[in-house]
Amino acid sequence: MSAESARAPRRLPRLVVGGRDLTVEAGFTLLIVAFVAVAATTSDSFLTPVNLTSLLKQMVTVGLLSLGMLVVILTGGIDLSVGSIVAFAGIVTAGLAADLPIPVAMAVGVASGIAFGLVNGTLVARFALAPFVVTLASLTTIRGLAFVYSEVPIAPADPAFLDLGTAMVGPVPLITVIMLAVFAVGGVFLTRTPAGRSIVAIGGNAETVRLAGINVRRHVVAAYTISGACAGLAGVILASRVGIAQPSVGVAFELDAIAACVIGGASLSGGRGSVRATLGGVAVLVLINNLLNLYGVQSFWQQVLKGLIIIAVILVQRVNRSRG
Amino acid sequence: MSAESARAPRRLPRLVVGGRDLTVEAGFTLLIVAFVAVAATTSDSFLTPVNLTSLLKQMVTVGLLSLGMLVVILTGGIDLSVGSIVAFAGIVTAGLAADLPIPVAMAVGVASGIAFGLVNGTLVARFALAPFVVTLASLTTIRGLAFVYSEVPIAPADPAFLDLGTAMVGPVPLITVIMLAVFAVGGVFLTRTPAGRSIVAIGGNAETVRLAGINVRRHVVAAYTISGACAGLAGVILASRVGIAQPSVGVAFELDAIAACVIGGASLSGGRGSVRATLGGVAVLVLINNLLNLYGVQSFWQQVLKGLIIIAVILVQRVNRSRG
Amino acid sequence: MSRLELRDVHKEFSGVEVLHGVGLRGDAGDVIGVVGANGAGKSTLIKILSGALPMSSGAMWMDGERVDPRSPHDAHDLGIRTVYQELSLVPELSVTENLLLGAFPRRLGLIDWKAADARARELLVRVGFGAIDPRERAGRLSVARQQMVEIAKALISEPRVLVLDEPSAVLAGADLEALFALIRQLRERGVLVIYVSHRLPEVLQLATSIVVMKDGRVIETLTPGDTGEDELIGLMAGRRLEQIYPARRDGHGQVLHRVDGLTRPGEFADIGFELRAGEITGLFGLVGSGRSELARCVFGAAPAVAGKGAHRSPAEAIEAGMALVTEDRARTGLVLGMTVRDNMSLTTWHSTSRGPLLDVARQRRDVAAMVDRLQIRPAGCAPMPAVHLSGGNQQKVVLAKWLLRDPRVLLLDEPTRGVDMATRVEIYRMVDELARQGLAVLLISSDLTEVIGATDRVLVMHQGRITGELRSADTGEDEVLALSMGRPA
Amino acid sequence: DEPSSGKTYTIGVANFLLSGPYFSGMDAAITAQAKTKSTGDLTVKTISTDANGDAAKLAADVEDLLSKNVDAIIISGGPLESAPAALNAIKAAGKPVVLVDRKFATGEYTSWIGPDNEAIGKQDGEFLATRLGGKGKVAIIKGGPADNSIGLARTNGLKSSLSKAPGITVVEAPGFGGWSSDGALTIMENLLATNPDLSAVFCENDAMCLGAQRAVQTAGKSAQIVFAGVDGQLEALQAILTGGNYVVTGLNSPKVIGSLALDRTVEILGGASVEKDTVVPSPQITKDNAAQYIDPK
Ligand SMILES: Nc1ncnc2c1ncn2[C@@H]1O[C@H](COP(=O)(O)OP(=O)(O)OP(=O)(O)O)[C@@H](O)[C@H]1O
Ligand SMILES: Nc1ncnc2c1ncn2[C@@H]1O[C@H](COP(=O)(O)OP(=O)(O)OP(=O)(O)O)[C@@H](O)[C@H]1O
Ligand SMILES: [Mg+2]
Ligand SMILES: [Mg+2]
Repeated sequence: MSAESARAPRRLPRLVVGGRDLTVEAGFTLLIVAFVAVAATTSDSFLTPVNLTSLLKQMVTVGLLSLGMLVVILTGGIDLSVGSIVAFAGIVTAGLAADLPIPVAMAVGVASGIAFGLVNGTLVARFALAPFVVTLASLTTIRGLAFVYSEVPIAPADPAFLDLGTAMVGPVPLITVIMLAVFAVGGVFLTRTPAGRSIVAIGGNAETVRLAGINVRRHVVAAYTISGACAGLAGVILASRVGIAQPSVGVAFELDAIAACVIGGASLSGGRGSVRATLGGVAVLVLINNLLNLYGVQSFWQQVLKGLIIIAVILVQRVNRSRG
Repeated sequence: MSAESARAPRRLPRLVVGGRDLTVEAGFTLLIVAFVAVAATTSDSFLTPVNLTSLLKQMVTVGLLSLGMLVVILTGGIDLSVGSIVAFAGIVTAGLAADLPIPVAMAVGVASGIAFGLVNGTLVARFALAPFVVTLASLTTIRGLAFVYSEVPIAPADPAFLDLGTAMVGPVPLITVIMLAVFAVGGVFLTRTPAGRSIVAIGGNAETVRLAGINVRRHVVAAYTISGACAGLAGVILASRVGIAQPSVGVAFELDAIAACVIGGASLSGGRGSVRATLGGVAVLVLINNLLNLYGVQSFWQQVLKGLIIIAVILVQRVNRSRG
Repeated sequence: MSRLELRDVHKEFSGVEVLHGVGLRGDAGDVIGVVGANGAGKSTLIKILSGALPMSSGAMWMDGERVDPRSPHDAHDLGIRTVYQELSLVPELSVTENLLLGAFPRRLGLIDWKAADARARELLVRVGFGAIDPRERAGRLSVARQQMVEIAKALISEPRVLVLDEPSAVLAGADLEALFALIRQLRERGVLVIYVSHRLPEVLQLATSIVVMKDGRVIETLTPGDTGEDELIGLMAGRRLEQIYPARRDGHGQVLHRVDGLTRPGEFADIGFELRAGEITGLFGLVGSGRSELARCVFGAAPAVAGKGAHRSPAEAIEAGMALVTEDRARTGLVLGMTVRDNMSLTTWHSTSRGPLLDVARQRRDVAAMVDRLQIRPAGCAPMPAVHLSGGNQQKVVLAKWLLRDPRVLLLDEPTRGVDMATRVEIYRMVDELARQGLAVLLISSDLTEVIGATDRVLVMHQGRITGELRSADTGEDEVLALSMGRPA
Repeated sequence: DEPSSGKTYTIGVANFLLSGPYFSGMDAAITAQAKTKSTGDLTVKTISTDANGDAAKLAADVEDLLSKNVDAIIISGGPLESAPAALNAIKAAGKPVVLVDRKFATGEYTSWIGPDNEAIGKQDGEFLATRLGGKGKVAIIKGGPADNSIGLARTNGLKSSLSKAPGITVVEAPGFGGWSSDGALTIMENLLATNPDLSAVFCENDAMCLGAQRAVQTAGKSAQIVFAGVDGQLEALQAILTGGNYVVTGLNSPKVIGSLALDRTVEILGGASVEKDTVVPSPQITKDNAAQYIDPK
């Protein structure tokens, strides 16, 4: 970040519509359109219903995690524990599904995410601990708890457990609809509610916000709780989609979520980030994976290329952003 | 972080010796002494030469990575790619050891780390990209390259390959001596050289440093290069110590390295961090693992406890720090 | 052959031109005063000549040679040193390091800290700021002290051109005198000094020529002997200002806030005063006398240890109708990355929302009205990030944020710092109007004239204690200054 | 320090990585077998360590066990290919070492007990070739970096038997399933897009097959595609038993291997001369015999 501020500003045209600066969003739209155009013309399999449906599904987990992560990142924090929460929520849901009605079991799964988020947030806000270490520690602890709950994967016998993950709303998977709804709510929350604006402002300058009489701690706790809730929901959805919950799932999920936010222009020092652009970041990440697979790039080279493409994408995005 | 600044400052006594504020360092010494005292009195195996030697060895990898990480963190950046560099440097060294003299192969391993660091630094500084995403991308790419170099682990036939990892300097393993030497040099670099001070200052306020006529970019590049070099060295040492280099080694090593820095009081927004306290952070992390093993805590409960202990440690450290 | 000459400098940001062909020239030993309303382009011009910003077009000469400083480093090599308007020390580092960054004395390749501290101390003494401990962390110094360090930093090696952007805004008393003495010394040694300030008497006293800027152009170049404050203000504002300070108010109403025995060891002790409806109370003191801490404490932003009259939290203070305009707008007044609109409505988000949602329409209306009422420039600034506003306009945004809360007790800590004369008059008029509507106002200021002129009553602090209370109408600058130095009036 | 007249063996169990049902099952089986073995005047104790995936720590754990003066060491090397430093230390201490599951590529050991991964792959391949009637398209989902050589062995085995059926084509999924159900689910979804005409899928372990099976079911192609896995994970056995499209797996039981390894170690300590390498048979599990492998828990 440091070096960013050290650059002289560039002067490039910006896209401003109705007083809103949409340059970054427009850049994303272009980028994604370009991706899709290339994919559609070079691969027969890309524009098939099967592939499009699976793309929509693949966005769900990383999408939900990214939205929660964005809220935390906006406060200037970070939540590394989301992958472990995915595992815990999933395994608990699958475990309880044997004894409880499935919706109740799922609610408990999401609630466990909320509880972990609350703990993370409290440690960060009330005890003023560094978010990176707090959530790194809870990453470890929650992963351990998932294994303590069940060392082995759990596959609920009731086929209704799969419903959430397989249902369709017209041509769109239900879970994708859920994710988009969460993004819509998240967008309204961050741009149109006092709490959401406060969270953004806290990341910009917490002291100014505190002096404006806003309870900084409570908002920070709320941010981590939202992230925990999103991770819990992602865990429940993932377990339902796969039909089996593993305590080992979700390792390094947090990195993809953070990457989606940053590709979407969020600043890790807080105060800057957009819900729409984050969704764009999620789409870009999922598209990269999809394309590498469609082209049949061999696995290790996939990793090599994935890294290089991400760099290329953020280079393109930076040009957009620096038109400031 | 945000919430940290929102707290009213506390005024607690500080330990100042010869104009230097040693409160944090003293807190660490106390913490480590407490750990050791508890361990020595409750476990017969702790104070055995074998255990102490292996403790000293276990500090080496995370220690080297932490020092490099600290330099990067001081600039306000982060280096997630160190674990992948460990893998790449190790596998290349082991691969080349078949054809080249072992010291030359090892030098090439370290040099590969330097090269990756240079690329990371250039992308961050010259193209003003977010360090998190740049190094996340290079984490992926470098890991892929390690596998492209060799899909399977390589164990050099020449037993001299193990020498570096097994040699002793009196009662202390050579690799520990190397690590301590690197810390000593790092300490002098950061506190006593213009380049080191510039790196610290850049993390505090890059614009000011730029306005002071200092080449910010060059120093940022240097910081990532140092981190790459440390990771390369760690990879070579690890391969020699284990006798075999795996392309899959080092996953999540970056998290431990960052944790060591932050436990040592470094601020992820840059400008604040101490070499000695980072060494303390490394010692704490290694001690936690060692103790949980000595007490025979079951492995998943180990994870649960490890996270909780880390939180406890940073709570204690925060009390120290907030005496500001 | 002049020491420095700029010709036809243009500068645009994001396609908007803010400098429209500015020229500037000065000889060795000159002190060029640069004055102009907020947003006139003074800081932008200065950043260009010190290499911090590239010009869009134009040319620059030094001692007859064409130069083109593309970075601060280039400018340093040319002997141009600059003290910027916004404080920019590295808070984590010591004063010594901040001063010598990039020029440490070395022994065997390593920094020689002993020599460095000695050199820093010597430098501070030489420039008249010997009271500052070079080993202190810069972030722990008061704003005024930090400003002094900034000035010292520019003098680490003898410059050919020294640029000072509002150096005096946070200085008072002896510190100000030290600065003036320094500038005179530099002049005698043949340094060209460019001095940007809103404090016109200072400019008139120091400058050998005065450049008046308006809307990105130089509209006049004057000689101090031939002009006066009124003329300058008239040129800057484009109109005559009848009267700087409003008439005093009388018939003060009930006590709206009472402080009694308030103490925080090390900062201030046994503070007692009353703020009454319709009255403006001034609070004067020298750097570090504890005024800012006192105000923060009353507002609940920092804890008190003993005494009555301090709120427990800012939220409680605001609920009780109190507002605090802090002295450091960048660090505690604004969220710089957010829009002007967001910044202004920060205090009213929660109170004006409709259901769970913000009342965006009302927010837009309120903000537009405030931009209009306080004449914030540029007029279309509402969707701009606050960081893009000039310093004075940023200050107005902070003020607007609190006015939108309709406070009853207004604490103003250096509210006119960096604000141009016309706007100051505007602020005085507004504060006066607010007082007449029944508000109680505490005006903390380091500007002696202002603290007497704009208030009804002046409290004077010295080393954390109130050493005197004077009726503004019956007192003079000497008396206030004496009390602030711990001498009986 | 044992007062009884009998013998006591203390056996160190050095685990490379415990988090994973296969490896924790192995460790549990060894410990359980030690209890069973302790009868009359023989006491067998075990001390387990977990290197948590850190090869260097495995070496340290082994040194630690040696310092506790264990009589022998069992190494559950997991995805590790070799551990020269650990083996050197054991050799220097003159203690026997038994490897389970993973036969290290280098270094000296006393005995190894584990599966023949290539044979399991072959077995699956033969079954699929028959099942598909010698024609069709078979996809392979690989686990990935963390345990690449085991996967390679399984895949190579599969390919070697499929290559004998000229009507069968093989596609390797380009990405890795990461040995997990969720990872393989995504890989399978992508495969379905590029290869809609698949007739079978082989996964390098059962966990991945379970995820892939889910993707195929969701896509409505369960009737078209059959699955072959490796391991004998409970859920896979249950799926095979139902007679659906999960048709075969090869047993790779940590329980069997673990208890055999403990037995072997005790034999070695008793002075017996033993076979150096023992391949534990991996029976093919299909609908017909799945019931007998489902553990009544
Ligand atoms: N980075 C930027 N991007 C866009 N506009 C800018 C930027 N920096 C300055 N401006 C605009 O340029 C104009 C001149 O600003 P400048 O800071 O030079 O004024 P100034 O004369 O120093 O005012 P003040 O007395 O308030 O400090 C203002 O309209 C300001 O909003
Ligand atoms: N962050 C800080 N840490 C430590 N001491 C501080 C800090 N800020 C201010 N002080 C000290 O507290 C005392 C009171 O400072 P305060 O800022 O309240 O004074 P002031 O009269 O408002 O002066 P100024 O003109 O500098 O604002 C001074 O001695 C000052 O040096
Ligand atoms: Mg200015
Ligand atoms: Mg003050």
